[in-house]
Amino acid sequence: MAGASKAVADSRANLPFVYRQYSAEQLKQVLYKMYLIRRFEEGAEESYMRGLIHGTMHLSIGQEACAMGICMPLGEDDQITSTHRGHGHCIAKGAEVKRMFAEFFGKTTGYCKGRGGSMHIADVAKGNLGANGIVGGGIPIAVGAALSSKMMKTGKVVVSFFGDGANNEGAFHEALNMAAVWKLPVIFVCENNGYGMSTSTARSTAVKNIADRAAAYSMPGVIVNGNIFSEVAEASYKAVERARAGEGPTLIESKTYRHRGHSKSDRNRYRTKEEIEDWMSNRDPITLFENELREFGFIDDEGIEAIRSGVAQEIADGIEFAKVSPSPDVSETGNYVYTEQA
Amino acid sequence: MAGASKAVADSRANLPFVYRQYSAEQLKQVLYKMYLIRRFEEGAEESYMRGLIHGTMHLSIGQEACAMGICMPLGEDDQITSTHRGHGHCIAKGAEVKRMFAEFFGKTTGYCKGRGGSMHIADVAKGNLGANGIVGGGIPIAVGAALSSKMMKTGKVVVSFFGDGANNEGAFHEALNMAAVWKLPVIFVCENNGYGMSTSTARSTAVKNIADRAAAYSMPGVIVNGNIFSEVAEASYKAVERARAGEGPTLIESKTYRHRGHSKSDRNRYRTKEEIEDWMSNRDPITLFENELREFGFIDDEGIEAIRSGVAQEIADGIEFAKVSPSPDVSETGNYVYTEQA
Amino acid sequence: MDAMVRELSYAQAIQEAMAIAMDMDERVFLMGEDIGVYGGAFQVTGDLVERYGTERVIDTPISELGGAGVAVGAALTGMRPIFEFQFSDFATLAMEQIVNQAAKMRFMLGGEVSVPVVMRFPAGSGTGAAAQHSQSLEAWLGHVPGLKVIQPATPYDAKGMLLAAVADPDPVMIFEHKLLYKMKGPVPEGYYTVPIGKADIRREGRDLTIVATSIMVQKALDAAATLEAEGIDVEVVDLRTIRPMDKQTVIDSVKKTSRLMCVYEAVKTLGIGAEVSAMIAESEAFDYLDAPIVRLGGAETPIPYNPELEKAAVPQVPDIITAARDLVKGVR
Amino acid sequence: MDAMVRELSYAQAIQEAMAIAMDMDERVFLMGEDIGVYGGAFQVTGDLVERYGTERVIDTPISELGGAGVAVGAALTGMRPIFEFQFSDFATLAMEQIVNQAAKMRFMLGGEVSVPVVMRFPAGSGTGAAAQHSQSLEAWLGHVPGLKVIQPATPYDAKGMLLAAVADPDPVMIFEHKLLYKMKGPVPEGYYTVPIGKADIRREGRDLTIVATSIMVQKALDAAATLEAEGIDVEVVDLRTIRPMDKQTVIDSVKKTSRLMCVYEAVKTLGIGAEVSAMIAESEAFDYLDAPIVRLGGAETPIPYNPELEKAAVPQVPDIITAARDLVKGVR
Ligand SMILES: Cc1ncc(C[n+]2csc(CCOP(=O)(O)OP(=O)(O)O)c2C)c(N)n1
Ligand SMILES: Cc1ncc(C[n+]2csc(CCOP(=O)(O)OP(=O)(O)O)c2C)c(N)n1
Ligand SMILES: [Mg+2]
Ligand SMILES: [Mg+2]
Repeated sequence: MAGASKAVADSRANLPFVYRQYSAEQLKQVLYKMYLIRRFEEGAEESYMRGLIHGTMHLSIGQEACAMGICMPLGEDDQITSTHRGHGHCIAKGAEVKRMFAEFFGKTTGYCKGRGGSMHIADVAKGNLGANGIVGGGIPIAVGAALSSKMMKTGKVVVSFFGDGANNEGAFHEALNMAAVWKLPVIFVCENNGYGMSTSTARSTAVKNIADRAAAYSMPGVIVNGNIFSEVAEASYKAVERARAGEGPTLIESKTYRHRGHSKSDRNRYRTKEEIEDWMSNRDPITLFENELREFGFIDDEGIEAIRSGVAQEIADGIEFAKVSPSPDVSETGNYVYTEQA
Repeated sequence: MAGASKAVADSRANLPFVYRQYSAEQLKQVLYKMYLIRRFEEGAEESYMRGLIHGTMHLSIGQEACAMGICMPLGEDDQITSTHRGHGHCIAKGAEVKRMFAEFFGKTTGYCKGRGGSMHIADVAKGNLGANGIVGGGIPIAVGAALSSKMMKTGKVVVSFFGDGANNEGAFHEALNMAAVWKLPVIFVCENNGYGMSTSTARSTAVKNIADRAAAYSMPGVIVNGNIFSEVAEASYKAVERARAGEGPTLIESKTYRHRGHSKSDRNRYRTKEEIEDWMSNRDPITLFENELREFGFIDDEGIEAIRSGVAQEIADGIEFAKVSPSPDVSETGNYVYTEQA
Repeated sequence: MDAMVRELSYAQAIQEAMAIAMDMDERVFLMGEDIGVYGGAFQVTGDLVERYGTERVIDTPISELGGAGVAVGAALTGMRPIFEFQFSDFATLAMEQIVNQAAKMRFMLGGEVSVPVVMRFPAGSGTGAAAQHSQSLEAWLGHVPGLKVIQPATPYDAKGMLLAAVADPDPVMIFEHKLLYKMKGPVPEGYYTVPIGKADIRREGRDLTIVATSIMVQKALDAAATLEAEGIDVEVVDLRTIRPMDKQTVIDSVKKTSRLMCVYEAVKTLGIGAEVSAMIAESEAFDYLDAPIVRLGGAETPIPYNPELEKAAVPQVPDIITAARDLVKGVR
Repeated sequence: MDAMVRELSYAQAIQEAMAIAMDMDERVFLMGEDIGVYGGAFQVTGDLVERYGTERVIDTPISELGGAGVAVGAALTGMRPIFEFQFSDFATLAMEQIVNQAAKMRFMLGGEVSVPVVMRFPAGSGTGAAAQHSQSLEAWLGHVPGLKVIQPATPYDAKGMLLAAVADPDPVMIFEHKLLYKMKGPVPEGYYTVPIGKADIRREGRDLTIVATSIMVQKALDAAATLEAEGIDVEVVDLRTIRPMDKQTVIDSVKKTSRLMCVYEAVKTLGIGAEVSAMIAESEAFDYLDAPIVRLGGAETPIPYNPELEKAAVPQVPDIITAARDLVKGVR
């Protein structure tokens, strides 16, 4: 809270969690990053449409508060495992968009040197152990990272992001059980956007809330409105404290929505226009947070404008960087399969 | 209750479930079968020691009330999937011990023509779809059988037996979820004997009772004393009714104990002599049931003696049958891999 | 009867086969992730849910192991499920049910049961989906007795072999290359089957036998057309079935041409080409060989995301041409 | 230094290797089902939990997919787990983590990480454990770039190769035949490694090269002893590593003997022998071949329970003798 006067601090006492916990600078930075995530994905989508990116991608537009809220209390040493819908997590954990764009463009300057693409985006230096193309695939890996933390006494906390669809995978069950039995410093974050591809949770999942399954592992199950940054951040903060205190894992269910289709080939037949409209118009996480910040006096129109144009510039620079970066040489197709040994 | 006079029937009103529900003949038959299971396994064990049976086997001695109680309300058309510890289930579902012995001896007259052995014992005609060498392997298969029942409207109920160790397999989670979402006529029966091989539930499972996990699938979770036949049968009866009424699955946790080691190579280092002694002396399911039957006047010493000697004879005959049965010819090693087509 | 033959895409041919199977036999039903209202990740089931309802076109939760096990259990007890994996890569989650249960149950139970389940695996690279969504894993299942494993290469075969698979009493695994889904070809209306276990000579030739699978069949034919101009006459054998393999057709072809090359997309080492080569090297055809047996398989690498690397990781037409030319001309 | 060499069983050799690895590097730890107080299903970990405690000898729940994933995650973040599958058959439950994650992670992340996990797979038939506990699945993993796959055949190699595996930065899969665990052989005390990727000529000979793996190495040596009396001089190559395969040693041997037979326990079709045969058939050694390449692999069946059928389902010494004799004498 550097720079905040005592009076300001006091006046915050009745405000939601993040306004008490973090400085105005920090919160503006959050807004910046929420925009950065959104514009990054819009930029990627446009580049895809223009044929600059191949393959497919899964956009998290509408879910930005989740990624930012969960990562807010994490330190750079803390680690995450992410999902096929992982751009937001990657940015929230500190990645640079230019290297992400470069990856999407299949360039050597990308985070994975063009080998991984959107579905494997990672930033190990910043603690992002990687997106994952396998639904549920990252959950046991996060538990393994938490086991490392415990065995090496590094104090690291590990977050495993996954979707509502993933909660019906066996990997979810096995991983949560082991984490609980061994009391590991890991947080399971279910981003429940209502659908696994086309299948609603009502049609796929025998329980009303994913968090209700926490009881099957004797761990706390917390439900938050995933479109409200402060709610998410507060739940994450508590779970991080619990994990660092050696009290074991927490399951956080963050209820949210994806504005876009599942991937680039979705006809959106399984949900109504009205439903999508409602979430976009009335519950957009960026709009909600921006309005709140303004209302509580943390930012003004000028500040917002500065953020937006800053983001726009960073995105434009990122795309340019990706475009001019070199592609890997086909002679290097076999590289990185094994560790090069001296 | 054929043959029971009205007065006798009335006097049963305060007795536990099975004494109200079933005739004396039926209950004596249950005792017979409980002995049959035990003596079958003792006979198999002895034959193994004498080198007549190879491989390994998992004895369910101490768990007989479970198998009998669960199968009591099932009809011949109803189906079960069983486990590596499946001899009891097989007998309870109506198999003949001579063909079971023959299978253990690797003979063509065995239920699997000598190809399966103890770990794959089955009696499809009687509705036993098979033991399974894979922990948890039978659970999704049972759900599939229940789906068949629902789609073909056969009215069949399917029971899936598995152990406490199996409840940490992903297959358990995925199968229970699907059964619940689709409201299938299947009953999940966890025979909790306290250990998955050497690992106690406390060390393997993040929840106190396996039945507590039923909530994660919005299905009833019932705990019974697995060594008391009537308790098990009553829970099974209710679950069968529920399943037949189209109300969906039930999870029954039957708490019990195995007297023997996990398999033939167990040094029993993970549990104390006292613990084993206690279960054998004070909570043996056959002794408990026999005493109860005697106490409630359903059987007398003579009747018990008749059962014991009848069982002894059936076992002796079964072993003899197995011994004299032919072995498959090695020229037939490749048989039954595919269905012979006309 | 030519009027009854239309041009259909490979995906449409499969869809038509599934519809015919469901019309003919009420025990047939479909299971898989997002095969209902979504129509399947590759739109193979398409609108079938509208015609057959959600009871026969069942969206499963994202539970590959459990879902495959449910299909196995249903098949074991009288139904005829067709189970779609969204990507063949996810078979890695269900190998237990496929290999330990479906493949072995009849055997373990001494012939008392059959498991007539059909499983469909969209496979292969070329869509930019990177390493976890681009694998070709048919060799794994080809190594498993109790399974039948097929790889139809044309819309005609896709329909006919799927119908043969549904009629088969044993588990049949179908690997469908994703890039084939949009490929068009003549497909007769109505019911017909193409037998499992029979290879197809797609082009006759004298100088060299190319045994190819799945998408590589067309590439081999394209290569053969170019090579013809150079005076190299290639015979192209579409293997079609991986297990049980049609050894005789390959042996006869090699006896005729005296040269063998196998072309397949999967990782070269321990892929189908290894089996075809070894089968010939131990057969009577060995004595007819005038040259080493060449395999053109995928590179020893996971499939890369970058499109150029992705293409470089699997055989392309020019690679086939070069390898065939070298083989026939004796260049080592 | 001969005083330092003792006779140890294969299981003891592995146990000693694990103890040395844990003494040398505190990042090394063991995970698996019942490897603690029970000592492991085959008593390979034995009493290690008493020496290293339950924090370094971790009993997992019965959760193969999750357990393997935890090991992968731990390896990715700095630890050096050695993960024991209770039976190799249960790898079917964990293929996702082995194949999609461990094998590909370094590649997918452009070389930014390594996954130094070691996985141990008790494999093979002969214990009467029937179809779901007797498989030999090494060919599957041999097909997967990113993995290294080894099959030590002696106590000496078991120890040395396990220590090499622990030192390796990439995932190493070790297939241990269950019937080898009690086999004794000389094992030096202390630390040594046997390199991954190098075959071993276990017996020199002029007439025929037998490439064998795992338990078949000893059977091949036994057969060679009998054949010697008949004047047939067999060279026995212990392949030791499935991936990456030591091609040169096999090629050189075949160039010397002009005949090749592969002996392995796994199902013949698409097993290791297919790769060895195909590798030779496309190599310079092809021109040296005087006879077809013979494969002696397991029958095309799940492993039966009945002991006679069980033996009949995999190659035995007399089968090797007969096949070798026929091959050298030119009997077809
Ligand atoms: C094991 C596996 N099964 C299926 C898929 C295909 N798939 C990719 S994302 C997805 C939906 C995942 O739903 P959810 O977990 O809710 O995440 P969301 O896409 O909603 O963020 C599916 C079915 C996959 N990638 N991996
Ligand atoms: C998938 C799988 N993992 C491990 C094993 C080895 N194994 C056989 S039985 C068993 C213990 C099972 O425990 P539980 O489910 O409680 O059944 P119980 O033996 O107590 O009846 C284990 C680990 C197996 N057969 N299958
Ligand atoms: Mg979702
Ligand atoms: Mg148990």
